[in-house]
Amino acid sequence: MSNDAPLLEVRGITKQYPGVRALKGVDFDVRAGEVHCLLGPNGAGKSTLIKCVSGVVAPTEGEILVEGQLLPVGEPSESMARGVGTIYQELDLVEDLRVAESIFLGHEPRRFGLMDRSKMKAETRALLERLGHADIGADMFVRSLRPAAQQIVSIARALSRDVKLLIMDEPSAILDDGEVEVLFGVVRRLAADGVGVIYISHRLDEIKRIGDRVTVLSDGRTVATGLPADTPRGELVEKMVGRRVDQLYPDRAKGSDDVVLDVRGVSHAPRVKECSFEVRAGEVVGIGGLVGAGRTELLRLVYGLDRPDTGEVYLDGKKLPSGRPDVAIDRGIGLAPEDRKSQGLLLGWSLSKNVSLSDLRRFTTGGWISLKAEREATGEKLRELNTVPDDPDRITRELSGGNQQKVVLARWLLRDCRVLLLDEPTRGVDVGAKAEIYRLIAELSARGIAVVVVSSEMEELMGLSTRILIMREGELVAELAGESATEVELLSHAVAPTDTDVVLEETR
Amino acid sequence: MTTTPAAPAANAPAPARSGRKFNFQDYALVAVIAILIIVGGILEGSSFVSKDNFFNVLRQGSIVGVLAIGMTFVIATAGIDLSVGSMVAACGVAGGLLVDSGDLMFIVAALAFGIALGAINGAAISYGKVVPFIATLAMLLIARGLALWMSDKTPISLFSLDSVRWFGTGEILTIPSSLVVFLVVAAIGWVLLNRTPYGRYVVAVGGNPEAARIAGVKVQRILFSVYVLSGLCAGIAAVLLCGRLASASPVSGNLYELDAIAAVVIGGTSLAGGRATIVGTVLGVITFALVFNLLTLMNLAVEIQQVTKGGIILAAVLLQRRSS
Amino acid sequence: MTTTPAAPAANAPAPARSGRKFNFQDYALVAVIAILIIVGGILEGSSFVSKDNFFNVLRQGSIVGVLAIGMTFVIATAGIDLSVGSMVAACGVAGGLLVDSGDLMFIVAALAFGIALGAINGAAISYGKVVPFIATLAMLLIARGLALWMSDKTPISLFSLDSVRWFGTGEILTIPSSLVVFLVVAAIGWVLLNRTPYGRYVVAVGGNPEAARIAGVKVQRILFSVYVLSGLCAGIAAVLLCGRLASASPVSGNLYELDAIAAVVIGGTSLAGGRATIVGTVLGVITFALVFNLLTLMNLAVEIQQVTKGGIILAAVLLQRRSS
Amino acid sequence: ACGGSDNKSDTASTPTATASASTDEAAVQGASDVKVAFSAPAADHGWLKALSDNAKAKAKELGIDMKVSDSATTSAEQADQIETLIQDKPDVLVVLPNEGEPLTPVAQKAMDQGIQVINIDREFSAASAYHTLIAGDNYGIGVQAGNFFADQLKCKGNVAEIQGIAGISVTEQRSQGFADQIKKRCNGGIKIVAQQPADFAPDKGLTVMENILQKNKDIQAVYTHDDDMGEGVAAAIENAGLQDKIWMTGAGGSKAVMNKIKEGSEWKATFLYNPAMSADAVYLASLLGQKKGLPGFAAPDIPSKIILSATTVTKDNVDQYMSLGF
Ligand SMILES: Nc1ncnc2c1ncn2[C@@H]1O[C@H](COP(=O)(O)OP(=O)(O)OP(=O)(O)O)[C@@H](O)[C@H]1O
Ligand SMILES: Nc1ncnc2c1ncn2[C@@H]1O[C@H](COP(=O)(O)OP(=O)(O)OP(=O)(O)O)[C@@H](O)[C@H]1O
Ligand SMILES: [Mg+2]
Ligand SMILES: [Mg+2]
Repeated sequence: MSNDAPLLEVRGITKQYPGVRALKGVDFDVRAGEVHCLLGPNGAGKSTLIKCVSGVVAPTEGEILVEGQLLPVGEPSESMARGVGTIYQELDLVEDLRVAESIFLGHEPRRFGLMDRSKMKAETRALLERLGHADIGADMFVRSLRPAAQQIVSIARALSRDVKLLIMDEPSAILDDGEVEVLFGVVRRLAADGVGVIYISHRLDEIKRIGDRVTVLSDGRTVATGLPADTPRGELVEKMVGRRVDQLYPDRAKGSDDVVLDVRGVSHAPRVKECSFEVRAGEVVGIGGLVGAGRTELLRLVYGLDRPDTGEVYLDGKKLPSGRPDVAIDRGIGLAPEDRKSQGLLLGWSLSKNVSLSDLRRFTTGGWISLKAEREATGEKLRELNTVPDDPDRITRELSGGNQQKVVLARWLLRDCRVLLLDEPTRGVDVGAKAEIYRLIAELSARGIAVVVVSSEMEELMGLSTRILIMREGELVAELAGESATEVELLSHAVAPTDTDVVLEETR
Repeated sequence: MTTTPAAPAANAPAPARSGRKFNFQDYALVAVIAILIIVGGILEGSSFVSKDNFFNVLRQGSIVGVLAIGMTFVIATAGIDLSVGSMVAACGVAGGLLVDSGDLMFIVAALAFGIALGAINGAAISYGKVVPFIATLAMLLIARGLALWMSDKTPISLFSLDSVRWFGTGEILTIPSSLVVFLVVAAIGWVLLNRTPYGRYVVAVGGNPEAARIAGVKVQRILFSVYVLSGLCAGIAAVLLCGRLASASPVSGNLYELDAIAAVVIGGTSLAGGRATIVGTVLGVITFALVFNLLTLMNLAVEIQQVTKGGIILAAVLLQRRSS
Repeated sequence: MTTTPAAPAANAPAPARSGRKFNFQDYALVAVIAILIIVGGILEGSSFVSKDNFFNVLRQGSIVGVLAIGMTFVIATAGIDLSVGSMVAACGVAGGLLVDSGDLMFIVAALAFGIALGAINGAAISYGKVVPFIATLAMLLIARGLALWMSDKTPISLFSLDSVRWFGTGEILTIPSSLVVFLVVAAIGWVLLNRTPYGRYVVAVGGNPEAARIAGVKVQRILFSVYVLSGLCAGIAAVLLCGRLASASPVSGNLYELDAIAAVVIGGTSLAGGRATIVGTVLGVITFALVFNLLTLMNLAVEIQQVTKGGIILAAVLLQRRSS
Repeated sequence: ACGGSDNKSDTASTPTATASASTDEAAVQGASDVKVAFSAPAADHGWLKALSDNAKAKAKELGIDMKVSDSATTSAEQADQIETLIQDKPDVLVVLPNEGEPLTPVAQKAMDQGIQVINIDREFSAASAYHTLIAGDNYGIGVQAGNFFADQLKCKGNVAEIQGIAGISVTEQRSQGFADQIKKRCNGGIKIVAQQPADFAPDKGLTVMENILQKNKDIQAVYTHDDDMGEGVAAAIENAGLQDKIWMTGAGGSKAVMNKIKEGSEWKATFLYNPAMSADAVYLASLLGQKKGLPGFAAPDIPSKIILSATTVTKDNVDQYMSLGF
């Protein structure tokens, strides 16, 4: 194959979902050896585009050529046979399988018709080591892995085949900086070997670190293509969102003096150890730390989803019973969980029903739900968040990832909460929407609501928080003022003292 | 229960957004029913297509129908209740033991026994965390054993219970009373499922129990409740059945669970939970009752009936697929 | 290769999760079986605890056991096969029609018929997209109807088929031959499920069909195949049963599906798919066979047996929960 | 309460003494030494329950410690139960098989091991599989019913037949006898316009009959295969208000049905199929175990077949049979 024929060529692709035209004639190409970044706001059609290439969905019109040859559409095994390897945005592993089995699902090494398990395990170990995760055991069940580790397994799976084209749909969303850096190392090496890479991310700073060219997609169309990777950030944002986003972060919340939430010595072995903190009305408290530090578990304990081994949680001075999220909600706490798909939403339900689930009583008179009132109220909240689409009758599954996140947030907007616990609220959310969510958080705190934000993006924590708590290996190890904290400072608390130098070195 | 004028009014907004409520599957079942009626009319003429026979079909369907309404709630939570057939027998016998205390006591006893057995199912499943299939399979055996034991294996005559017999054989404005009971149960079920927070919670628990819990739904309590509901429906079905038979037989109700589950599933409620439709269930019940009635009228040999019934079920479902 | 400091955190809870091959549930069932044997020994002494009786129990369990192995695959894909009981009868009768052609033809016909019926199930479910519950319920009726029709409603004597009868009553090195067949089927099932790509595909399809499809698994083909497998197992079970009874009866096999499903589920295979254990299924089969045998030996009245059996099932599962 | 067990050691030590006593007493006296096992399908139905109860009562009366298995719902289960029973090496095995054909091999196995088998009701397919058969006459019930219908209807009319479980011998024989007899007597004068199984279950009987009535308004009578199931059929007739137009018959001989026959209702007759045959079987077992013949019979051995006649019970003779009702 000559070098100038693109590795992948997508011509005039359209994709019509029932009621939605996700792609409206997209042209796109990837050359061998380049990393081509794909940007675009939530719902732009990025995932749809790459799913057409990987064979998961069949495009309505248009054609796809790999190495100049037409690719049969709608058949994942065909795409894989042609050297297309894909890491999907939503985790796509069978959780019931072991790590090695997941990685080799569909192309198991065989001996005498049986799986060659030792070969599978050896190759799995090699792959995981290459990704810096020799610690993930080949025999572990995928179900038992943290989301981040599952993502690593997904990546390993894509690499387990001989790929010519590697597609990565927001692989970094749930990885921490160190892991992302390792991943980039692998990607760079593959590109050097002539593999073409499509890289999708909402973290714009990653573009110049890894990308060669950039294509921006918006509303199912290419709005810019072939941009150099060092295009200034502001310009990219403007192309994506169609407007300038001057100020990502609103004014910092000040907070008041009255303590709303008081967490005292909460422990849950082995992930949370003796955590105590207070949150005041009108304050935004950020919780930072490395992936796996135990932040999610801490929020679950506060919310009453899990029962702590020791410790108590007080809301407005009154103790919350453990293990009773329903009581926590009644008393005014809301939680937007980290994994919206498995924990936040009923994907088969309409947006309206998802938003109203925690506050049905508001629409109920004499035991009877008023569907009209429900639809109106939920629609209003969805519009407030600029959800696309904002039709309350749409099925949640059909929304793009970022918009699904907004549906979860809308639920707690609908209910007047005293305390909001947000676990990675902007994961997978585009810049425009991020700005909206930040604005929203600021608004809520201005109304006197206490907000707790868990985030893996240090920048976000610094931009938003009144105070930042740092969690490390289950303990709250530091408290910093949001205004004055620096990234280096945050990181040095987040990693174990002995490793500090290494990390600071690596992340620069 | 008072019927407030608000009821029809609250219904009104539905048409505007009806696309989802009355879905393709329901339409398909309506088509299946229409085809059955046409074919039946051609083959059997007026002995099939007559008000009398339709009421007969619906009256017969009403017993399994009541069970199917309760089963819809159970299946909506991704559960299953295999014990309803046995519970019908046990409830009937439990009531029958009080035959000398009059009609009301019979009914109270039958319903209370159903609730009690359902509560055992519910407790084992929600608090004991036993898989519904196994818990209700155990109850299938236990309830049948109880029915045999309490009745000393002999049917109990309920000839003296006029009101109970009325439920089986009476009429309200020429409509068979058991059909009226079924329709009332179905209507309550519909309201409960589609218009009350409880119904939302039931479907939420079936769709994604973890998400439901995080949203504040008391998952265990909901799980418990649907089995109690199913037990209550078994009690109601027992009253209807005993009323028709004028006796409480410990061997009755055999395999009703399969009929009820089949009606629910063919109606479009997903066995995986999270999707439930009462209208579909009612249509499913009618479909099965019609098929059975038609085959009996045609007086086919039993083996041909079975093959035909199997074939019709398959065809009906394939037709549904096609149209959705 | 640089190991980032974050890495070690990823595997923190890992060790606890490893040795999961022989899991808690299996241990619990072993405990249940041990308890049953101890209780049985106390109550019934040597008529229960004897090599003879244990072989007897195992031989009795082997017919449902073979069905349960096939059912494990079906359930692993989140499906269900309600038709196995009827298929056993139909396969036996299909073989019985060839009784004059000798033992081999009987066996070939029985297995082939099982495969054919299973293929119809599989086609309806995988390509026709009919819910497994409904498709196999239809087959339950169809296969029973076929069995009655082909046999003209009369059992067919297989007295002349010595080899077939050997499968029911013979021995290999003092081990009952039907037990040997069961163990061989179980062993093949174990290898297939745990050591071949096919087995992984089955589990993957049950666990997350979309993810399996994305990985290039031919989901429909896998779905189709498990029902064929289940049909084949019904054919094998038919040979064992007919051998045991020296006749092919059109009414045999009734409700075997419930026994098989119960054994699979109590063994730890999840009805929601994605988790399957052949060892658990075998233990589940043995548990049920032991309970049945013990109750028979104790000579309790049928109603008390039913209540006791239900109670034991509940207790066994609750014990499993406790220990896991 | 029975003398047999008191004298146990006596009778065992002085066998000659018993020989001189009256044959009947002799049987009773030695009975407690005979090991009897009893197997029947699950007794969850009136007739089967009566059958099991009668056997147990007789065993108690004779002082026999009888092992009973009566919970099988399928032939294979029953075969398993019998296997279990014969591990105890009883002298005599009394079996009412769920189906004759499929249970023949186990019975044969018992015989081969020297265990005498008494076969109740449904006949094994090999004569070598039992020593004695004691049975009601299923075909005879059909024949008696055929005669009754022919007489009552004067060989003219439409009837419905509600059968038991399709595919088992009881059903097929009761059906065949009826069909053969009305053909023989009336040669087409009586038409069976509907013929459906209702699995011996009253609720199914009710539903099936309701449907049949929808189509066949011109039925004069219904022949049902069972009294319990017939109660459902009767309910359908009464619910439709047709009790004065349609009459029916049962089979078995339950007390409830006999009472209804006596009162005068849609029930006109039932055909005895006496569950006391199991008591007789146990009695025969006690004789067989002691290697004795039937008292009063010249033959030294128990006869190989005893077929009880299928008596027609009607209003006229119902009082006479009431005590046999179950
Ligand atoms: N299965 C589906 N059915 C209907 N509409 C869908 C479906 N999947 C996606 N869509 C719609 O297609 C459009 C594009 O979605 P897509 O997931 O490709 O967006 P995206 O660019 O990947 O967004 P994000 O950055 O949030 O991941 C959205 O409007 C979405 O609502
Ligand atoms: N080893 C594990 N096995 C299974 N689940 C885990 C494991 N570790 C963490 N989890 C779950 O994964 C989620 C995240 O873990 P945790 O709370 O420890 O980290 P975190 O600081 O919130 O990091 P993250 O950025 O990954 O959310 C939580 O839901 C937690 O319960
Ligand atoms: Mg996307
Ligand atoms: Mg987290």
